[in-house]
Amino acid sequence: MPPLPVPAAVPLSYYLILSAVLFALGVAGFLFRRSLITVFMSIELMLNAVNLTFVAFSYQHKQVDGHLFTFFVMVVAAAEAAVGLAIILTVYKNRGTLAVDEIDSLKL
Amino acid sequence: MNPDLTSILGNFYVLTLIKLALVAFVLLTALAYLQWIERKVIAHIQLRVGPTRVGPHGLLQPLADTIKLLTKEDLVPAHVNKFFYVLAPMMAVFFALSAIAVIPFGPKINIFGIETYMQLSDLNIGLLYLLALSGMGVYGIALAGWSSNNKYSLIGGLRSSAQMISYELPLALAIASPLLLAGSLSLREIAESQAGFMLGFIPRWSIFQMPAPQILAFVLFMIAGFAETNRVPFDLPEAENELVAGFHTEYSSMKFASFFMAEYANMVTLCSVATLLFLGGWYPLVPAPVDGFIPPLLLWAGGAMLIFHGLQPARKWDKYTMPAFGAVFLLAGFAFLIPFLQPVLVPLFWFVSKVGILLFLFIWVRATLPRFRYDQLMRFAWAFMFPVSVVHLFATALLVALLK
Amino acid sequence: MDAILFFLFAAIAVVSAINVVVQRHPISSALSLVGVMGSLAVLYLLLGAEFIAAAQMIVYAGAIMVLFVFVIMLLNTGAEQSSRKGKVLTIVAMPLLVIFLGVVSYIIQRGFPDSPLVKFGEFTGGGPKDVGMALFTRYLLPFEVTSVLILIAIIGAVVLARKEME
Amino acid sequence: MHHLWLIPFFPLAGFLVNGLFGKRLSKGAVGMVAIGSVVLSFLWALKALFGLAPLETAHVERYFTWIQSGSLVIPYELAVDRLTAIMLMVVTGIGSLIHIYATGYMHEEEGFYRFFAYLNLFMFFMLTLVLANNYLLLFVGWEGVGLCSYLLIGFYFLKHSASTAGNKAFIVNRIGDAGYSVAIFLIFLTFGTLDFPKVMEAAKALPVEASAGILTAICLLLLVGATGKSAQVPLYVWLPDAMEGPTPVSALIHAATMVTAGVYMVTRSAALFLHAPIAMETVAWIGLATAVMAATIGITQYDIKKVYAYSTVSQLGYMFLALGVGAFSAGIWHVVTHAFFKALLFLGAGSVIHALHHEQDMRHMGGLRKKIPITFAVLTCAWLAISGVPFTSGWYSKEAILGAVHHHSPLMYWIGVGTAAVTAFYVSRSMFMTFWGEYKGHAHPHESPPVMWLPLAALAVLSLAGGALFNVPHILEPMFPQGHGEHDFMLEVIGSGAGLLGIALAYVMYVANPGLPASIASSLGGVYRLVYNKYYVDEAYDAAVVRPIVNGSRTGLWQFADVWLIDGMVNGAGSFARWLGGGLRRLQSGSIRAYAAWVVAGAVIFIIAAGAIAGVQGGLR
Repeated sequence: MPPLPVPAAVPLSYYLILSAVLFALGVAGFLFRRSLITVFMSIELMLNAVNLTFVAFSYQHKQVDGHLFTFFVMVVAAAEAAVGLAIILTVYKNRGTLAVDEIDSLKL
Repeated sequence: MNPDLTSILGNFYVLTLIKLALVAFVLLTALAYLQWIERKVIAHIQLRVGPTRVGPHGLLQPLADTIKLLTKEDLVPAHVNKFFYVLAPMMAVFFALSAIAVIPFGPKINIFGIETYMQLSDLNIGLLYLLALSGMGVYGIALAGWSSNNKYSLIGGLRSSAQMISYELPLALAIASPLLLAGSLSLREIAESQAGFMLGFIPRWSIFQMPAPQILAFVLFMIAGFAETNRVPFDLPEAENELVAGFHTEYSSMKFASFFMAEYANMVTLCSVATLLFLGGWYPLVPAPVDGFIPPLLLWAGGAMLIFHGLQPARKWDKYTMPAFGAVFLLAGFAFLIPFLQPVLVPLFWFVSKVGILLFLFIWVRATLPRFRYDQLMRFAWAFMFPVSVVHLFATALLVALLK
Repeated sequence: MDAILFFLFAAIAVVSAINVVVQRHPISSALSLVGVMGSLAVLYLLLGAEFIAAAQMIVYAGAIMVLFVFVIMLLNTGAEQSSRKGKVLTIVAMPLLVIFLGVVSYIIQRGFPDSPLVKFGEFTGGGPKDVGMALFTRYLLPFEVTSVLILIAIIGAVVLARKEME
Repeated sequence: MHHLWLIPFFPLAGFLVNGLFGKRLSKGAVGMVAIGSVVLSFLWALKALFGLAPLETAHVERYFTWIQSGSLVIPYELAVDRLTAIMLMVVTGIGSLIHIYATGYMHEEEGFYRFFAYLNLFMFFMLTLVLANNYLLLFVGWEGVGLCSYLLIGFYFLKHSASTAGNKAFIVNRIGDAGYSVAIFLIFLTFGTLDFPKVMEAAKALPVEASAGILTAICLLLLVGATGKSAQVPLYVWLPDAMEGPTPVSALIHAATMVTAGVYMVTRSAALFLHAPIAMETVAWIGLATAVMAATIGITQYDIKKVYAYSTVSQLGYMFLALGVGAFSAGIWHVVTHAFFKALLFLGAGSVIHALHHEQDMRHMGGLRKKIPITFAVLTCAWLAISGVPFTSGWYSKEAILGAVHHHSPLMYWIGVGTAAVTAFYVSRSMFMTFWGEYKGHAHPHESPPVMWLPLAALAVLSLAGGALFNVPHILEPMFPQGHGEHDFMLEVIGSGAGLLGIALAYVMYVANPGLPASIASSLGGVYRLVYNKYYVDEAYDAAVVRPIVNGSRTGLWQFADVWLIDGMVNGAGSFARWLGGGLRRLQSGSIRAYAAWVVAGAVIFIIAAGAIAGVQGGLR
């Protein structure tokens, strides 16, 4: 086979940087989006980014522990999704909107 | 054989591509003919004859249908969300066909000096892969329903996603019990764990295997499987009398066909998984010397019957077509006696016949059972299927832990 | 091969993630997020995390995101409208995020100057068996605690979502 | 095992029953429970003692480790030796009699069940005190009896004087307790243990301290505790006021048992005191001063219970005198006999008061000899005993003390003899004022019911014969050998003569010539007023201690420390928080995105800081 123009393998730090990029995008989504449900999805995106670092470190240390943390994050995310979506449904039922800047009665 | 050719064919990528082409061709053809078989079987159950016009006994009907669907005008309604409207059938068919990649059809074989498995890819986590794909399959239907921008479609899509999420739980739990017996997630290893016979004549299939026969799990799996594939009696998402055609109301031509392809591919996958998990995969029903003679005997019997019918033609063409098919059957029967084909064909025969019986069950149920009401469907999932499968899993785990 | 796969799926992940942020319609964001998760699952496979990859697809993409799509479809709120406040926030926060990214990348580069090359198949301790062994021995208590957490979440969701009893 | 724990357990159970359910029980049931628990305790103690006889060495029962902290290990241990045995008999025996008496005396009172619950609780703590095998468990009992004393003095808590008397007793006792607790610390520091046997063993190994040393310090501090509990100079002032409590309480707690706890404790620590002569001398002088002071005050009082209260103080002084001169067994003998006759005096006085419908002033009594003959008869026994008429119980113990004192110091002996005469005089005075002459009151006296006079009769027998029956020094011979056992006949004649002289003088002044006391009082003038007003001790304390504390608290603590400093700080904190919150609440916009933006900003700052540090370290590397 002819040699490829890209290296055969990438260092682990690339995975970490990818994770940072995804995390930053999650933060951006959280900050810039108005729809509560999208904000919630941005949180999931951040969680996914963190999971990637766990798995990457697990690879570096050749231990399975990182996978377990990821597993637990998934479980928590599932629980969070169940409750969070139920809350979103209730909020929408009571207020008729999902725009975060209109749901601001928790002040003063 | 030329050693160069062997080495080229033995290359992982080349070999996989060949297998892929073979499987894809067989599978797609099988899907098309499954439709024909379904129509024929239902027709006969309902005392009709089904398609007869295109080809002898309507045998070319699938081809005609395919041509019709491909050449029909591809209508896209104005009010749909175009991107997702196009994406949805693609997703459905993509995930349905991807599933076949991990299904093994037979044991390790040796053709022309090349050793390979009769399987596209043997994953350690084959079953999890299948579960993941079945979970992803929801998107196709849900998106189709939503992007059509039509209330019937939307309700169909919602119903289907709720139904599939609900029945995925008992499905996964029913899968888990035979896993405890096999101790692996690889479909090939699961099938191999069921080789052999108990007491010399009872096959060690999961549904018979001591210490925990999985008959109940098999029943649960099949019920959940009916719901997962949106088949009668769980075909609420496409209940004609309530929702027109459900999530694919707005689809036509090849996009419409894609959903059907996905449905039949899912059925095939499901029956294959059921076979592999519970019915011993490609392992025969009877012990060693007898198992090789059953397929040719059956084929010869079929061929003889066809020739017999050809001699007493009921219709005009029967006196030509029937003996022709009879001859094919007789020849196929002889193929099983060729030594170097035997190790390939005999397991394949057992696998295909088991899958075929299960597929027939699907069609049979469709022809005979009425449809559930939606609330009954959900209650059935959560109040019956789920607890029963949990209890069954516990019982199996207990038996395995105590007796194995 | 590993590098090609990494760059391919990293690109898909980043593009999908950007899509999550910029798409107006929640369902587009949700589908993009599924894309991110799918490509992450492939990256997990590259890192030898077979079980986590499957779980990522089953739990995240196959269950959680279906739930999101389900809720989005149920509410059918339509595309969101932008607001002036949101624009201000974008202008303020965007440079912050860029700085954040730059610094983090710098730290990662400085902190892992000789990080190992990722080769598929080099680490095989992430199969279902390994994860299961660790889960039911060393991590048994957290595992049981998460089951309690899920129970609580179920009850919470039921209480929140049920119809008001008159 | 003789299950010593049962002895204090029975009263505790009685307390729990009466305290928790007493309100719903009938008075008869409450009385039965109270008496029953104490009698059971008495019987069990008797059984244990018979089982343990002859009890040459201490019998210790260890139940569990109570406190364990570093090298401090304190077990829950109960122990019985001969000293404890005597105290046990006195406490449970007299306790039983007084409980029986109290059911009659308190029959008409409000809070009948409460009274007996407290009384049972007192029994529990007193028995714990007596049975304890270490200083800390003794302290538990010590504090517990103090608490019960407080509760019972203030039993009529609606009466202002009663509740203030309770407070006074409690506060004054605190001073003594402070001394006692410091003593415990010092003991632990010095010996590394608080168990009596180990401490005594270790103390015996130390040399006798000619000048003040650590043992002297410990003993003096123990003495401070004892002066509080046993009402010695200068902390005796609470006991006369404690007479606000019901009379059975005065008899049981403030005459027979609790106040002797100090004597018991000092005796228990005898080994320490014997190695600290300075402390011993101090004990003797304090006892003597108390005896004299209280006896002289007793002459002038008119309230019958006050007279006996000062008498108690005076007699306790006698006991301390005995301890101070090293006659521990004589002191304990006096504890026993005093318990008999003083309990009888109080109960008899209670009977009189009961008969006269709560009249306590002797000037409104008189001529009761015929009206309440049984009470008169039993009180006469007590009178003879306390006056030291030969062969009564008081005579034995008093002669034993005076003999030992004479051996120690003739000066102390003569003061003691004088005090004995004064004692006989004022008791006789109270008897003559009450039972002789004309009845000056308005009520219609009536004899007490048998449930009251039967215990009195029992005590009367003990008062007369108790000294001869229970030869305490002989019983305690193994613990406190009597170095100078010879009876000096001359001393006995002088002692007995002093008592008879006092009685005769009283007869002359209050029966034969009733006008004489007033003229003597007026001729003495200032001195009489001084004594009548109890040497103005309460007033002096008030001016020297109470007032400065009250004023200091008012101005210093209340107006400065509390109002200005603490309130200022609290209010300042409050208004500062309000000011800060007023500013910060602008951040609380309710917008989730704003919050998130703050979090992100914080994270970015943090990351930049981390990056800077990493950069610096990387640069250094």
